[in-house]
Amino acid sequence: MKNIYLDNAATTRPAPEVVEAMLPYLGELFGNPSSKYYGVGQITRAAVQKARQQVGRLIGVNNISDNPDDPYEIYFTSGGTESDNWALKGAVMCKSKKHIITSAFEHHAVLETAEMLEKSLGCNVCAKQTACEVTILPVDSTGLVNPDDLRKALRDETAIVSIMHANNEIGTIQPIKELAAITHERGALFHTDAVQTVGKIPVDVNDLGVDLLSMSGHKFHGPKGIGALYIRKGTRLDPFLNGGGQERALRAGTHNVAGIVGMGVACELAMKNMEAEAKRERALVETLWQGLSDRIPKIHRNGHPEIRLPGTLNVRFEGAEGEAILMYMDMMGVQVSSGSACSTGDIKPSHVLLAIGVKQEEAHGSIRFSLSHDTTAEDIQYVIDTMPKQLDMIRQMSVTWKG
Amino acid sequence: MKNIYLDNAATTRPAPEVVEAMLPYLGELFGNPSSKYYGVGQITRAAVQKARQQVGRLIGVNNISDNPDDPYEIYFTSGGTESDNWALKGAVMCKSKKHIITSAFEHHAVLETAEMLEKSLGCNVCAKQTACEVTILPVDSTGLVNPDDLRKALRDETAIVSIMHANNEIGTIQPIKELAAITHERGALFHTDAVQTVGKIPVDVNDLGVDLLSMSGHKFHGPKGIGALYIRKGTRLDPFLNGGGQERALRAGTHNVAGIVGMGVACELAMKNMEAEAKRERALVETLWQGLSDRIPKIHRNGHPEIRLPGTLNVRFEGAEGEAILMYMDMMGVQVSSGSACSTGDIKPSHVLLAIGVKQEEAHGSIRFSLSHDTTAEDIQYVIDTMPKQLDMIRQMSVTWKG
Amino acid sequence: MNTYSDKVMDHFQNPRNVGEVENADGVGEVGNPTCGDMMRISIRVKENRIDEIKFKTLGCGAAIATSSMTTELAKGKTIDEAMQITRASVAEALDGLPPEKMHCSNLAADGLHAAINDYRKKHGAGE
Amino acid sequence: MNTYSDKVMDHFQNPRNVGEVENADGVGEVGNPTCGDMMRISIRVKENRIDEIKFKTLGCGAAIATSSMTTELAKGKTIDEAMQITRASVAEALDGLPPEKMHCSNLAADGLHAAINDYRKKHGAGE
Ligand SMILES: Cc1ncc(COP(=O)(O)O)c(C=O)c1O
Ligand SMILES: Cc1ncc(COP(=O)(O)O)c(C=O)c1O
Ligand code: FES
Ligand code: FES
Repeated sequence: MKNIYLDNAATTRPAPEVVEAMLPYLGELFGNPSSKYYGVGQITRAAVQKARQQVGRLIGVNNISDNPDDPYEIYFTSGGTESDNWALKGAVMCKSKKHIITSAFEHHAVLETAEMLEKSLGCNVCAKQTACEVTILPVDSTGLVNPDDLRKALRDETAIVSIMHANNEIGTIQPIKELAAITHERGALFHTDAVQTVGKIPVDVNDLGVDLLSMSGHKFHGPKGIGALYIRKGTRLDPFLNGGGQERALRAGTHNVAGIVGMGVACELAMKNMEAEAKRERALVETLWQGLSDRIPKIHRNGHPEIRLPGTLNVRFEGAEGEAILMYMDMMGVQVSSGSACSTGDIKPSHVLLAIGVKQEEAHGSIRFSLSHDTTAEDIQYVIDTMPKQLDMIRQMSVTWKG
Repeated sequence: MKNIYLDNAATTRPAPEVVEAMLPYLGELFGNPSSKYYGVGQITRAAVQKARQQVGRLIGVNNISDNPDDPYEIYFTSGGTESDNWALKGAVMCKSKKHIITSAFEHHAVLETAEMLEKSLGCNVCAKQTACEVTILPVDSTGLVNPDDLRKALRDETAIVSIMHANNEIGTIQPIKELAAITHERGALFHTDAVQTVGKIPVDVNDLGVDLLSMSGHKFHGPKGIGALYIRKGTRLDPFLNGGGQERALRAGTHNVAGIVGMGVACELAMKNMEAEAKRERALVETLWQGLSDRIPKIHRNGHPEIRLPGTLNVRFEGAEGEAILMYMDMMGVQVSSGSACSTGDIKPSHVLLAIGVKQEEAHGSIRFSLSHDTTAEDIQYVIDTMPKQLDMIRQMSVTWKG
Repeated sequence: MNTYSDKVMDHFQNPRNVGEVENADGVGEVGNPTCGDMMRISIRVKENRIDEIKFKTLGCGAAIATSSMTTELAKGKTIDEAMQITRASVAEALDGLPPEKMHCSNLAADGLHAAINDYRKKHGAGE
Repeated sequence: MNTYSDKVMDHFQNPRNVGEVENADGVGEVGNPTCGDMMRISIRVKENRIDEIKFKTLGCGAAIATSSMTTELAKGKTIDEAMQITRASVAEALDGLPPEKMHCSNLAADGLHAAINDYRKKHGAGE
């Protein structure tokens, strides 16, 4: 059977070069980087630092020294979720400013963290004194935050503004540079969740002007369970994991050496391939959209048609439900993702689609196609060829479809 | 050159079976376990759950279902440090009880977390209202906590007691069962850091009667960057990472599938080998101690001679400094660890050795030998043969050595 | 270790009794497109038995499978027997459903009952 | 990418001038065993030059290497020249030390100066 994976925004296949680079660190070179004073520890210490440089270079941090005791501005974490949690919690926990601004279309790792902090700052004993206030900025129908909304929402007590770089469901890219500049005028920190952009489009922390930036290895052909938080020098952020002093005592815990090395190589590969790859994926996405919209009536494209990730396409199909589409496509060997959060028990449609003004009943029928380096033109053609029939089947069954 | 690794308490070499089991999940089977409704996600969901069962079985949790949505009592984390942080922070953050009891010889992941909570509970704005009180129990000269001390320290406001199962430096094993029972009489939670015992000696959460238990894969031939927290059903613990709902929304973040699978296999191997291996290592440690103490004058064994980890030996050498010993042994191809925290910049001797009453000037001259499945009798003989000469060299140079 | 049982997958892949019974004796419509699931069951009754039954649904895989299974269970049964088909019995006939999907099996049984009630109302045999 | 430079490793592995000068003209002892490092430097002075110099140390790898290097730097120098040997010049001669180890290089230079001061005091040439 065909096996066409078009859910690369959920996770990607680690590149063979990545796995190969990891292997020695799962074998011979297993030493603990914290064991500085003997051989095998020194090798892994150096490997971690090399990966830090590779990660840094991908996001415009070029001056990381060879000294493994100097994480400089790249701190390794267990993934994008931890990076997001750290950025928000670390920015308000020990600070007197207790106002957070974020947007309606953030990833749950940001939204749920903000909500938790709004409830109690982790402490219901003195919730009144410590709870944060959270302002959620709206987005327009293409997914863009309006800089004026941010300007109005900022206060003297704003500790941090967190706006994601590109959205994981619809791919819209925010004007981060402008938003960060506005934020800094009012003295707040600016964080961006760049989990969907790092490795896919150029990301330069200095050009963007952000203080904090989250990334995750498995979104660009690195391994799962490894990520990083960029923390601009001078940013006051609380430690996230207390313990043995790793990562300059800000994020303790024995380093996931193999994961870190893998993420480093993934960064290097991304840097090399990015330009050509983005162009290729952008063309494939257009082919896919044209092919589908020519063959399937009443379908709509969600998100911004231009200011978006090259490899992500979100389509709404009238008269069909997302999970059903997903499962009928799976029967044909095509793996996509449904915008609906149906699976989580409460049958809520995607908060992202609602945020851009898609109606509840429409949001359920949306599908995300996300491409990667592994996606071929044949894959796309196969989807164009098979999807119309599958969708017709579903619509024939549908109560709401009025062919 | 010889390459004899006797620092297995710092980290171990992943077993070949572990690495082999991980590989498919770094390749073909890269699907995101949160993608429930298509093939490759279902496979990894099942793999995570299988590993959860393997981990559970090793610590006496035998009733974990096949349903991947049911973490039951085993929650995967990024390692022992995260598990420790979660246990303590999660137990006091949203609770009205704000007293923590721990011991003077815990790992930094517990001690530093307790210290952080004592300072501010992460919030200096209302530090007075929210800060925890922390009581540090002493240990005797063998490293044991006195249950009577715990009894006296417990209060109605005690939220959690955290006493490690076996110490990472000297190997002393605490009477956890008794300490947990005393704790429960007063209605507090009991946490144990079992990072050094899981996989090495029998650990049964029900027999021990603990509510929370930390473990870390890389300490028993699993990969680095993966661990787990056992949370007894019914225990009220705050979520640690907010986000996409993984691990029953208590610890969000895309699963580190390969790491989890590796840790599961490591648990299964440990279960199979534990009894014979513990016996073997205990004998090797005695051989090592006899061999060294017969050949090197004025050396002393730190910790409890009997109630201790089978594979850990901590020795104090008069008139010599730890890092120097470690480096001279490294020149001979032997990797051990120095009790002294010399490397961290502030030249503090090990808090563990001080806790058991070793004098400051003595604590600097201590070395930990820690064995594993990979250690052979020849390795031990080599150390016995080479160490006396190396030590003599150091002592000849030493100001304080009075041959 | 599948999220859905083989039975669910079978009914999902080959749904039985899709469509609308023409000039139906009873029609039940439950759910709400806003919530992402909606279902219509139409029946023809002959001699107090369900002679023909069809469904249309907008919903997830479980919604389709439970609709299909419900129509299979109901077909040929007397009205009274069909009223005995519960949410639980549909789920059971499908070898179980994931916990978060029990809601959908509810929907299908509800739709069947609604269709029967509609028939009874129209034909004076209401409760 | 080593924690210690090759020069440090060389002096650590082959420490020069280990021991005590017999009937020394000056002895300097600095540090404290409680802190884990302590050092004694003894010198013999001939015609205002350091003719013989030896060290004993209790301390880490850096402490041993800096002691060794300091004795090498001082040997043959006049008293006044030897007083010019600073903490920084020892570290430099070793191609640098990890930041957290600068403390040890301090110790060795301090020990040398203490020994010279001791000599001056005993021989009436004190500051
Ligand atoms: C935008 C965004 N932020 C955060 C995350 C979380 O990252 P991770 O899966 O590494 O925890 C994801 C992906 O799941 C994401 O798409
Ligand atoms: C007793 C103990 N607790 C916690 C840890 C931390 O675990 P990890 O290295 O997985 O963060 C360690 C080891 O470093 C340990 O020995
Ligand atoms: S129709 Fe959405 S959960 Fe079944
Ligand atoms: S003697 Fe301990 S740091 Fe040098």
